[in-house]
Amino acid sequence: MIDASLFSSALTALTPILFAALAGALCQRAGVFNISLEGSLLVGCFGAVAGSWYTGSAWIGVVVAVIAATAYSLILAIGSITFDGDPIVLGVASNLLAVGLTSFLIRTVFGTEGSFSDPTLRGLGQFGPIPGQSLLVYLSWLAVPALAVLLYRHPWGLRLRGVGERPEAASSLGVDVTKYRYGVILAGGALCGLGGAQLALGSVTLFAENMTAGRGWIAVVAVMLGRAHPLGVLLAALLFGLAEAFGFRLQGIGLPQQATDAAPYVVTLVALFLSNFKRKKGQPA
Amino acid sequence: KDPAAQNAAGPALVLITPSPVGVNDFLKLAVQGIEDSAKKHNGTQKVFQSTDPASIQQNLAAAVREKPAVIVAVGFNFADAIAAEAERNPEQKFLFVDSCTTKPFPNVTCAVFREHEGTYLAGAEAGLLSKTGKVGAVVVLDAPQFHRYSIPFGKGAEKAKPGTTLAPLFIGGANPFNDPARAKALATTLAGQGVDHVMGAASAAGNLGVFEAAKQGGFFAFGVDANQCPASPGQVVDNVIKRTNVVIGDGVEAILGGKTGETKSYGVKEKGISLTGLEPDAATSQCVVASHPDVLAKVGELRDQIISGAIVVDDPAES
Amino acid sequence: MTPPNPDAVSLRGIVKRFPGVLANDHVDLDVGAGEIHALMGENGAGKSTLMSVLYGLHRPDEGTISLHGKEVSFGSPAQAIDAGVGMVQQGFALFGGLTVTENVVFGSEPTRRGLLDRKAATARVTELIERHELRLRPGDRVRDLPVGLRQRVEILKLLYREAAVLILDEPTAVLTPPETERLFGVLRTLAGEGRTILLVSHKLQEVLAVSDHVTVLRDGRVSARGRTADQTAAGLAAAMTGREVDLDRVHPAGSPGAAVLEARSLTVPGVEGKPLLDNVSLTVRAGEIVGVAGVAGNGQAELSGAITGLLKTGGEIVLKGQSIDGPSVRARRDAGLAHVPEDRAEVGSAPTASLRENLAVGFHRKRPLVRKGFLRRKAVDDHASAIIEAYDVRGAGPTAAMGTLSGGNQQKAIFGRELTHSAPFLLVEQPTRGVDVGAIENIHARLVAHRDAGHAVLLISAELSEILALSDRVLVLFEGRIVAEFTKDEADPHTVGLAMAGGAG
Amino acid sequence: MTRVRLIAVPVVAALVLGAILLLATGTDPLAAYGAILSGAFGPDGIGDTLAYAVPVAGMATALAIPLRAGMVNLGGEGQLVLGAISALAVGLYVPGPGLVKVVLALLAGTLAGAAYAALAAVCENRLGVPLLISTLLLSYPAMSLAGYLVRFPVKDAGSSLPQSPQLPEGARLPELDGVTTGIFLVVAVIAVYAVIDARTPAGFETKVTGWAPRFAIYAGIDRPKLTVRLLAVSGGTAGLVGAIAVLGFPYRFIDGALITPQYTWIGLLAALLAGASPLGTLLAAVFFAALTSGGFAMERATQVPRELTAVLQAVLIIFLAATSGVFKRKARRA
Ligand SMILES: Nc1ncnc2c1ncn2[C@@H]1O[C@H](COP(=O)(O)OP(=O)(O)OP(=O)(O)O)[C@@H](O)[C@H]1O
Ligand SMILES: Nc1ncnc2c1ncn2[C@@H]1O[C@H](COP(=O)(O)OP(=O)(O)OP(=O)(O)O)[C@@H](O)[C@H]1O
Ligand SMILES: [Mg+2]
Ligand SMILES: [Mg+2]
Repeated sequence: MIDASLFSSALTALTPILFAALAGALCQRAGVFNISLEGSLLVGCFGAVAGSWYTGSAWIGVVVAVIAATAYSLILAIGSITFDGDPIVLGVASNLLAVGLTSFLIRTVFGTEGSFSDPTLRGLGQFGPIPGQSLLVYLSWLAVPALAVLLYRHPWGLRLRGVGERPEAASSLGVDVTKYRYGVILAGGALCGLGGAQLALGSVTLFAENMTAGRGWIAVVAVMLGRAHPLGVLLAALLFGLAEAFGFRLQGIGLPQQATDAAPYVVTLVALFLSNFKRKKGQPA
Repeated sequence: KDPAAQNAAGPALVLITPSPVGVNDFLKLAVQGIEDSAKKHNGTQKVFQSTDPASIQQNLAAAVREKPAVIVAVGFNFADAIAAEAERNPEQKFLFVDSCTTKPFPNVTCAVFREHEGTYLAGAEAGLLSKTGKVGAVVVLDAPQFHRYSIPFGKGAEKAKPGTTLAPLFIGGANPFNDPARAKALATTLAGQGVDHVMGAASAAGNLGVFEAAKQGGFFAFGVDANQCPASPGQVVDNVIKRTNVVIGDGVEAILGGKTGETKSYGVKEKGISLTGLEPDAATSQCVVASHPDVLAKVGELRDQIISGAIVVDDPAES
Repeated sequence: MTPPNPDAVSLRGIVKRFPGVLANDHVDLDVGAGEIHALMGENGAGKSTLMSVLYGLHRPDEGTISLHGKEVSFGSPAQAIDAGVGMVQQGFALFGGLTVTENVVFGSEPTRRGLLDRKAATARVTELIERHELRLRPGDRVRDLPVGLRQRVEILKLLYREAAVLILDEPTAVLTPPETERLFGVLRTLAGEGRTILLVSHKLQEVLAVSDHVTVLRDGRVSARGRTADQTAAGLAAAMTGREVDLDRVHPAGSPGAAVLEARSLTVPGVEGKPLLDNVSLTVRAGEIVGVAGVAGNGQAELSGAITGLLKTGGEIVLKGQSIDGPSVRARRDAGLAHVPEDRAEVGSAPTASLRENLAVGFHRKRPLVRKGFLRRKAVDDHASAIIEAYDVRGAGPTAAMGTLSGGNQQKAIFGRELTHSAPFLLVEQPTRGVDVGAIENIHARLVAHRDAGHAVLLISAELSEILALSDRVLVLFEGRIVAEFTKDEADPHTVGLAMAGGAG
Repeated sequence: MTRVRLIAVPVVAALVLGAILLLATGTDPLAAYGAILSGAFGPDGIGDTLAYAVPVAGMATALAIPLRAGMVNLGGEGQLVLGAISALAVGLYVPGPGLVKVVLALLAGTLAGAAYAALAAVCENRLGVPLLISTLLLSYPAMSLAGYLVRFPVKDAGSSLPQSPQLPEGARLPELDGVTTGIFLVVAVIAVYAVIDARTPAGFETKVTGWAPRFAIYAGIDRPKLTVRLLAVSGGTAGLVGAIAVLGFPYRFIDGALITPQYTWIGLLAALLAGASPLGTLLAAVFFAALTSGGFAMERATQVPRELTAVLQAVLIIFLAATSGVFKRKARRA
C-alpha cells in the first residue's frame, strides 16, 4: 500500500493545491478572504498552455500563466479594495468567470472545445532527482520557507500581519493598507499562476475545461486547516495529497471509487475537528 | 442564413452531442459522420453541442422544433430525453447512437457498440506484451457501462497469457470527465504497482494524462475511439476504435430509406469496433503494436474467433 | 507679525469639511516647544479632526500647518511621522496579536541584511522602557496587556519614533486615577525634554492639573483659549457647551428595597490557572445603584458577561428570586434584565441598520410590536418615535442608519431602548466613556431617575468620579475579586483609588 | 432613480464588453443579443428559461436564507443531491398511492437536506469548524454517497450507467409544457420566505444577525441555535429542490446530473447579488436562467459560443460589485 509512488503521486497532486493555498494564506494574513483561488488556478492553466503553444517555450508559458492569473486577480483586488465590494461575491463571481472565459477562449483562440492539446505543446519536463516532478514542484516547496521568512522575519511581513489585524491602525502608522492588500492579492494571483502552470504543463501537458476540478477549493480549506501559516498550509496540503493518493490505493483493494472519492474530504474534516478540539481544550472560553 | 444550406435540396440533419466536441475523438467522428451523410444525400447539417442534462433536453427540444429529416444523438445521456421526445413527436425520426431507449419506439433507430470485444482484443495485446504480468485500466467512472473498458481488458490479457492480472482504477472526483491530472496520477499509481500496460478510457482529456504518465513512467497505454497513437508516439500500443462515423452514415441512410425503429449492434464482426493495429493503415498509425507483427497475428486470430462466435466476450454492462 | 521665536506647532485657519459637517472652521492653534497644550470641546466639536489634520490623516480644505516656523503639508501619517509628529489615537492603534516590540517598531523597523533585526529592536525598546520607567516587557503580546499598559505602548511608539510633537487623543478615557497620574508624570518629563504635547481631553480636572495652555473648540471653532492657570473648571465647561454646567453634582442616595439581583461565587477560569473572575458575590437591591470600580481589565468584562449570560461561568445568579444562571441571554432578558454595553458600535447596535430597527431589537417578540405572530410596521414606527422623542435622539430620523448618528446620540438611543424595557435590573457599562460634559449630565440624571423609579442598577465604570457621583454602594474589583466595599459615605477618591490599585487586598 | 442607475450602468457596461468580445470574434453583437433575448423569452425559449429557473431560483433561495444572517452555505450541492436521492428512495420503495408517495418523497428530500445542513451547523457550533468550510467539506461525501447508491443498491437494473431506476408513473410530478409543476412549490417557498423575512420576529432576528452578529447575541438571539435552524431551512430547501428535480423528468437520479449545470453556484451568485432579499434573489435567479437558456439558443442560431453568456454574467456581477453599493461589506461608521 505504501511505496515511493504513493508519495510521488501525492506530491504531484498537492503542488497546485500548495501554490493556491500559499496564495490564500498570504491573503488571509493581510485580512483578505480569497475564495477565487479555483478561478485563478484555472486561468493560470489556460495562460500556461496558451503561452507555451504560441512561443514554443514552456517557461514562457509559466510566465504567461503568472501574468494571466495576476491580471485575473485584479478583479478581486479592484473590486474588494478600491470599491469595497464583498470578497465572497467577487470570489464566487470570478470563479464562474474563469470557467466561462477559459471555455470561451479555448474556442476562439484554439478553435476547439473541451480541451486543447498537441503533441508539440511543450511541457515543463522533469527536473531533479524525483521522477515525474517539474522544477515548479521544488519551487513550491521553496516557497514555503520563503513565505514564512517573509511573513515572520521581514518588515513587510510584520506590516502585512498588522494590516490583516487592524487596517486602520496600520494606516495610521504610515503603512499603505491599499498597497499591501493589492500586493498580497496580486502575489496570490502569481502563485496561483504557478500552480496552474504546474497543473497544465507540469502534471500534464494540455488544457481542459475546468481542469482544476475543485483544487482551488481544497486550497481554501487548507488555508483554514493550516491556520494561514505557510508551514501549516504545507502540512494541510500534504495531508490532502496523501489522503487522495491513499484513496487510489483503496480502490486497488476493491473499494468502489464512489467510496474512496470521499476519503480526502473526510480525512480533512476529521483533521479540522481534531485540531480545533485540541485548541479548545488548551484555551478555555 | 447559411446560403449553402438554403440551396441544398436534400434532407436536413441535426446532430446533438452530450458534451462539447472539441478534441473528443468519439464526437469528432460523429460530426464527421453527419457531415459525410449530409454531403452524400445533398442535404444540410447542424450540430448542437450540449454541456449538461438540462442543455441536452433544451437542444433536443430545439432540434425537434426544426423538424429535420433525422435527429442524431450520440451518447448514453440521451436515453430519457429521446424517449420523451419520440413519444411526443411520433413523426420525428431519431437516430440514437451508443445507447438505446429502454422501451422501443417505431421512430427511434438505435445503434449500439460492443466495445468490450475491442477491449478484449486490446487486452490480449497487452497480455502478450506485458513483462510484469500485470495490466491495468484507468476509467472515468466505476459503473458497468465503463467496465466495458476494464474487465474485458483483463480477460483478453488472461486469455493471451494465462496468469496475467488486471488492476482497474477509476477517476471519479469532482470532475471525472475532465481531470487529466488525476487520470495521470492514477496511471502512475498503477505503474507503481508493477502494471506495465494501461488501458486508457479516461475521457478525451484524461487519456492524454494517461499517455503522459506512460511516457514518464516508461510503460504503455491503449487509447479509445480513434487512433490516439500520434498523441504520444512510442507509448500508445493500440486503440479500441469505434466507427461512429460509419455507424451514423449507415443509420441515416437506413432511416432515409424508410427503415426505422431497429436496434443495430456493432461489434468486431460488423466492423463497428476494431483495433487500429488490425486496420489496413496500421503501419502508418504510429502505434507501438505495428512493430509487433507476431502479436498482431495472434490478436487477428482472436478477432476471427470472435467473429465466428468461437469466443464470446461477456458484456460487463449486461451483468 | 512673525514671532521671533516660532512656535513648535502653528496651525492657521484650518478648515475641514465632511459631507454635511463643517468639522473645523478656521481654527488657529499655536503651541510652543516644551509645552503641554490641552484641547477641549464637546463631542463632535472637531478635536480629533484637527489633530488628524496635523497628523496627516486628513488634508485640510483650507489653512496651513507650520512646524518650528516652517510650513509643512502632510499627505499621509508617514510624512507626519518623518517630520517628528506622532499621535496616539482615540481608541488606540495597536495590534493585539503582535508583541510590544513589534507594535513599537511597526512601520519603521530596524533591519539587518534586509530582514527584521529583532535583536536591535528589542534592545532599543528595552532601553526606552527603562529610561522612561514604563515597566513593560518587550516580548509580551499586546492583547494580554491591561489597558493602562497598552497606553504606555502607545507612548513608547512615539518615543521610539523620536517624535518632537506628541498628540494624545483622549488618552485617559480608559485610565484610572493612578494610571492617569503616571501618564502625566511621563508627559511632564517629555515636555521637560523640550517636546511639544497636545492633549485632547474631556476631563476638566486633568486639564487643569497637567496642561500649560488650553484651547476649547465648539462647533468646529475656537471658543476659548489661554493659559491654564487663568482658567476655571466652570469657565471651561461653559466655553465648551455654551451654557452653565453643574460639574460636581453628587446625587443623593437612593432608598434601597428588596434584593433584585443576587450573584454568588461567579467564577471565570483564566488561561494560566489564575481565574479572570474569582468567586465574586454581590447583591443589587431595588432603588439602588451599585457601582463597580476598578482598573479596566480586572474582571469587569467577565462580570458583565457572567450576569448577562454572554459568557459561560460558574456560580449562581438569582434575579427576582428566580435562578438564571443556566438560561440563555434571552431568558435572562425575559426574566428582567436590561443592559447598556460598553461597546456601543459593535455590541450595542447595528450601525448599518436604521435607527428604527435598532430600537425595535429586544421588543421584536413582544406586544405591541408583534400581534398574531407578525411584526406590525406601525407599531415598530411608533415605538421608535417614542424613544427618539423621549431621549432626544438627534439625527436624520428613524430611518437614518444608526452609524451615521454621532457617538453621543448613539449612546442616547441605546440608553433609551434599554431603559424603555423598565426591567427590574439594569446593567450599565461605561455609560459616559468619551461623552462630553453636557451629555454626561443628562445620562447621569436619567440613571438616577431610573433608580428612583425602583429599579436596581449595577454600574460598571472605570471613571472613578462617575462611580462616586452615582453609587449608593461601591464595590472594587481587583484581579477578578471584589477586594473592597464602601457605602456612599465611606467612598472617597483616595480610599477607593487605593483599593483599585490593589491596596486593600 | 439612483437605484436604477446603479443597476443600469453595470448592465450597459457588461453588454458593451460583450459586444467588443463578439466583434473581436467577427460576430454581429446585435444579432447575438437578439438571439439571446428571443431564446430566453421567445415563445420557444420561455419554457427552457423556466425549466432552468426552477432549480436555480430554488437553490438561490435556499442559499439566501442563511445569507440573510451573514452565513454562507457553500454545501448546497451536497444538500441538493442528498435531497434528490432521499426523495427518490422514498418514491421507489415506499408503498402507497401515488400522491402519498409524492408528498412523502418531497418531505424526505426536504428532511434529508435539512438534517445534513444542520450537521454542518453543528460542526461550527460544537467543533469550531467555520460554516463556510464545514458546509463545503461535507458536500463532497454527500455527492459520493449518492453516486455510490445509484451505482449499487439503488441502481437501474436495465441500465449500465450510474443512475437509478425511473420512478413509477404515479410517483412523479407532472410537467406543464416542459416545466415541472414543482415550480409552484418553489414559488410557494419564496413567498413564504418573503413574508417571514419582512414580517415576522424570526425574519427580523435573522436580519439583525446579518447586520451585526455581536449585537444579535447581545440582544438575546441564540446564534448557535439560529445557525442550526437557518441551515436546516436552507438545506431543507435545497433538498426540496433536489426532490423536485428527481420527481420531474427524467424521473430518476443520474449521477452528476444536478451538479454539472451549476445550479448551486449560479443560485449562490443570485443570492449574493440580491443581498439575499427574497424577491431580488428570485429576480436575479430568473435573469441568470434566462441568460443561460438564451446562450444555448444563441449558439444554435449564430454559432457564437454559449460561454459568452457565462462571461457576460460574471462581468456584470463584477461591474455591479465595483460600481454600486449593493455589496458593501459595512457602511462606514463615523
Ligand atoms: N470621516 C468622517 N466622515 C464624516 N464626518 C466625520 C468624519 N470624521 C469626523 N466627522 C464629523 O466631524 C465632526 C467632528 O468630529 P471629531 O471626531 O473631530 O470630533 P471630536 O471633537 O473629536 O469628538 P469626540 O469628543 O466625540 O471625540 C463630527 O460631526 C463628526 O461626526
Ligand atoms: N460619518 C458620518 N457620516 C455621515 N454623517 C455623520 C457622520 N458622522 C457624523 N455625522 C452626522 O453629523 C452630525 C454631527 O455629529 P457630531 O458627532 O458632531 O454630533 P454631536 O452634535 O457632537 O453630538 P454628540 O454630542 O451626541 O456626539 C450628526 O447628526 C451625525 O449624524
Ligand atoms: Mg461625536
Ligand atoms: Mg475625538
